[in-house]
Amino acid sequence: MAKSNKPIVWSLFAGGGMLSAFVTPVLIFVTGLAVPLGLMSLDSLSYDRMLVLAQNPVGKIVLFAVIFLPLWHAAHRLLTTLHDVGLPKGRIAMTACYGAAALGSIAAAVVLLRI
Amino acid sequence: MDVIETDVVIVGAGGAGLRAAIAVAEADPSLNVALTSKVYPMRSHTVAAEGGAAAVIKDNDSLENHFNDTVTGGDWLCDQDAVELFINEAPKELTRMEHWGCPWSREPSGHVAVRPFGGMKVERTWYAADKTGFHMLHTLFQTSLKYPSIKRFDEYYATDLLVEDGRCQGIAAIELRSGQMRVFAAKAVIIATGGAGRIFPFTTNGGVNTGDGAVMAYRAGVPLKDMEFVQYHPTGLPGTGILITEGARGEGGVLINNEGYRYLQDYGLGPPDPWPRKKAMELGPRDRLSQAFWHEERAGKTVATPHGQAVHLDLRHLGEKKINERLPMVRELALSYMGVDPVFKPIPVRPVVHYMMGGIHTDIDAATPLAGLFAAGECACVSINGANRLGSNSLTEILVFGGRAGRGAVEHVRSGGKDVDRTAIEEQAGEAQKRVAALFQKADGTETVVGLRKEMNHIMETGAGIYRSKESLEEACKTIGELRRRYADVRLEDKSNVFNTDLVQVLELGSMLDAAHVLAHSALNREESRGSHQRLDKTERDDETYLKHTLAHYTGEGDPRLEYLDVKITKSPPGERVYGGAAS
Amino acid sequence: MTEQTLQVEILRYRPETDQDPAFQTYTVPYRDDWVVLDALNHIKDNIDRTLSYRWSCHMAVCGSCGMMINGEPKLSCHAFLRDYYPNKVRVEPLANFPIERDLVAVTDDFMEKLESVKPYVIPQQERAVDEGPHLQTPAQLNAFKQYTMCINCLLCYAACPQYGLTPDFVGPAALALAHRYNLDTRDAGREQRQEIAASNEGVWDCTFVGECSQACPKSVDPAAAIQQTKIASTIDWYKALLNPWGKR
Amino acid sequence: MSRKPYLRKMPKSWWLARRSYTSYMARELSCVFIGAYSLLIVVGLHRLSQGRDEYGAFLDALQSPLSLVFHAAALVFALIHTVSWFSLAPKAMPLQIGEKKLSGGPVVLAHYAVWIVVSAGVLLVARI
Ligand SMILES: Cc1cc2nc3c(=O)[nH]c(=O)nc-3n(C[C@H](O)[C@H](O)[C@H](O)COP(=O)(O)OP(=O)(O)OC[C@H]3O[C@@H](n4cnc5c(N)ncnc54)[C@H](O)[C@@H]3O)c2cc1C
Ligand code: SF4
Ligand code: F3S
Ligand code: FES
Repeated sequence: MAKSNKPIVWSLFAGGGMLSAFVTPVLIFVTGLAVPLGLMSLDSLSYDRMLVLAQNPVGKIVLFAVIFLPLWHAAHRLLTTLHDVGLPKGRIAMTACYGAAALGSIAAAVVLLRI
Repeated sequence: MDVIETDVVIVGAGGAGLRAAIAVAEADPSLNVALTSKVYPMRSHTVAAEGGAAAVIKDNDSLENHFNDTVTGGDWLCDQDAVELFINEAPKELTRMEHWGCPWSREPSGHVAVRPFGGMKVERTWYAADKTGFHMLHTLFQTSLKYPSIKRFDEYYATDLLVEDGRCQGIAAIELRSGQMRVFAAKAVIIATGGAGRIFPFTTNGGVNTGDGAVMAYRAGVPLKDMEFVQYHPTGLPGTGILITEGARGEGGVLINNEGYRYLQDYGLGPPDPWPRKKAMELGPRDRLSQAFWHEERAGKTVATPHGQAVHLDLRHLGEKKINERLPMVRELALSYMGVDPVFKPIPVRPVVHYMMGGIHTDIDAATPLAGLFAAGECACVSINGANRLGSNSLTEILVFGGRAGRGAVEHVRSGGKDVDRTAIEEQAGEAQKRVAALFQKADGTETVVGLRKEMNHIMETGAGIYRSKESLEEACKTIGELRRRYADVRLEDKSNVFNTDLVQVLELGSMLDAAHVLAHSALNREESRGSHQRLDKTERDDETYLKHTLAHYTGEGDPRLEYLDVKITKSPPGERVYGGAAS
Repeated sequence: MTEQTLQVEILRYRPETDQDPAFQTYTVPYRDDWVVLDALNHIKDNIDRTLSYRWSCHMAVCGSCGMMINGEPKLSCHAFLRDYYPNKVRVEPLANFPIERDLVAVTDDFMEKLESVKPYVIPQQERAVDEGPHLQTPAQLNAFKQYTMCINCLLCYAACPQYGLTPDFVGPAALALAHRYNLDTRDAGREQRQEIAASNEGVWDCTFVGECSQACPKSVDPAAAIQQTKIASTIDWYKALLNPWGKR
Repeated sequence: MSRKPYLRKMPKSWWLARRSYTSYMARELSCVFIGAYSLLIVVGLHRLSQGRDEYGAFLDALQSPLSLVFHAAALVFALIHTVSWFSLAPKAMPLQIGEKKLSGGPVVLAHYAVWIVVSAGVLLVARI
């Protein structure tokens, strides 16, 4: 049997899974619910604050990690889940999932570099 | 009929069969081995052994101790040259198991740990928690996968030995999944089919232990030796017969009657303290313990359970930690099958048929009188077990003599040289096939497997149980004789080919009836009490007449023809078996 | 008092006469200390001799009597009627394996996979018998002991949907046994086992459903073994990446 | 040959057959929300890079009912992910001290402790 290259995606999957387990719930809560519903002040996500964050090199890295790892986590899991619900494990599904994650990651990097 | 050509065919893939296969593969990788078994190897009943395997490894022990414990335990019916060889090879075999990965329990230092077992002067039983047989079997099975020359034929039911020109040249076996009969043509055959406990109603033996291999050899003209000796294990769970290992007593468990009294002190095994103490009380030999139960039951001192009378095995004083650490399986079994947690309540136990000392007559090289036929394991009788097997000797025996059978077969193939007579054995296999086909063609037999089996079970327990007498054995001989005749009318209800377990049970019943027949006749003819063979009408051991092995020969429909063979005594003249205070 | 009874619904399939498997219902006496296997034996002995199934030890150690009982993979000698009574019990052959006949499943696939992971000690150097046993402390033993408890009952394969979906998947028990030998201080064969264990059909087909460990009657926890193998294989991979000239 | 092994096909809806499978599927579906949320952050950053007004519009959009429903669902699935991830964590990290294998409990608890600290930290930072 061929030596597998699965460890690359799997390590991204595992890292992303770990990261999102810790931070995704609270981020969703803050950005998607608490602030929009007014439970927290709109200032939390204000343009100025966010710009400071996104322009700071460490901030860029943090933001990139929070996007990139969960994205790959999601892409890998989606691929297996598609297989679980009956889609054949083929090149197409694989290209779609990992491709989307790659595009998303590149977009994130480009945007972050441009800010 | 399909013919599978091979050099060595092994019938049975339990501990002995697997060890033999590995021995052949190691001795000569160029020889092909066909390993046949009616169940997958890891389902073989070696898997159920709990307590451990004996071999001298510690400094406080000696080969001489092991020799004496074995010979005394066997009530001097063991062949002492065989015992000598056995105890010498035992440590090597268990070490080899260690090298193959067997997860033996360890001392803090990393050395293999040993525990005491009934009838032993010094603790010498290697163990893997309380799943020793399980670990040994899986270690052997997995190790066997490493040898390309071993080819497995799982779920093949062997029916006949093929003998031509005075040589065993193969076997006939049914492939269960297709129902097809196959011929295995081989220069040497090893039988390793295990015990026959299922002829009794209440046994620790699994459903597969029906004595097939021993009876196959018997029908082919090889004598069965010492079949009257049946070991009862003193501690089985009432109802299921599930074994509570002797290890439980080795760790300090005690047996009490309905008055909470450690009754064994009344049967020459005391005094009760200090405890635990080797060769005394609960660590006395199995036959004595089981016999003590019988007397307690007669005296009304046992405890009634829904599944008959029992005594109590009390482990409570060991505490939860020790029980979990050393006897996890005991706790689990008692909890699930009896609803009793031994940490808080004593376990009801009673004697249960456990082991057949007798079997296919072999010499110390595991060779039978029939050229090309070898036998090892519980189906064989070398004899190292004599009239009563010392606990934890048989797991070692399957290795020592399994290995010898394998090497013996290699030797035979190399020196025997003669080719297999294909025409003759195919013809014989054809006969075997016709016998099976006849079962299918018979329109309506009048007897059922279940009915005959029940009657056999019943008469064996009442007629040839822990205590026997002339009358009870005559009754047993008579009834089994009748059952054998009625078996000719047995009905096969399932007439299909694929995985026909009705057919298997019909054939197994045939084996069991023949084994029971030999057992009852051998017991009737041995007019003495020795080890596990206890006669109410002949209560003394009689070395004058019976320091001999029984050899039973097949005569077809008639009763077995019995012969006697002197026991080999080398250095331990028959003496008295002393246990308890007097032993130390 | 009339005897208490229980209905047992069994998936029957006789390849010589049946196109498809179908359920057949039997009524058996109810005893609170009976297991499903006792009920099957009762049926075979007293009602229907043509019923086929495997069993041997009746004490949950030989691993031959695995079946689906009310949809869950269980050892039939360790599934008590009292846990189902008075409801019906539905018995089917182990899921994810072809049916040979009635409750007998074809398990050759597992045997091949087990063999493929080399489940035996591959020593650094052969040790002679005269050298005696290895030293192995209780701590070293306990590091792998749990994975030696596998009775090959295949309940984990019946529980694992990934095995059902991808029959090439090496599967929980075989991978757990590979792990068992990898962790054994006497063994040096990990690299050889990794050829299968770390291949696409090895641990990577597992999506950590975790049902294998739930189903396991011997607490082997194959899911843990697989997870640990994934991590170790990933570390191997990065090591090889960082040191491409190193031993492959 | 009289053999004719019968192959059963796994139905596509297998994950509805047992509760444990269904909760596995819920766990797996969390990835859809986690992935979508990551992409949403990318969009937010893009809006941020475009300027104050564009970013304001993005913040407004977060208040739309559709967005609120999505985030509520996403939060539920993210929590499913967190809980299942933590409960499986000990399998990946076997702990043994001396002879004794430790049970997974402490490992799981440690994860929850870190989680609470991280979440509280994020909330605090967000409030300043
Ligand atoms: C519950 C229990 C606990 C025990 N505990 C201990 C202990 O602690 N210490 C100890 O020393 N001993 C113990 N014993 C005894 C010991 O386990 C057995 O004597 C020994 O394992 C027998 O091994 P074997 O290889 O001869 O036979 P088995 O392991 O029984 O194997 C028999 C093989 O033969 C095959 N077979 C049978 N008939 C046929 C046929 N017709 N065609 C093809 N194949 C066939 C079977 O499939 C099987 O593979 C115990 C026994 C029991 C029952
Ligand atoms: S891992 Fe458990 S469930 Fe799987 S085969 Fe082994 S004992 Fe059975
Ligand atoms: S159920 Fe199957 S998917 Fe993995 S964790 Fe167990 S092998
Ligand atoms: S019969 Fe042996 S495990 Fe159930």
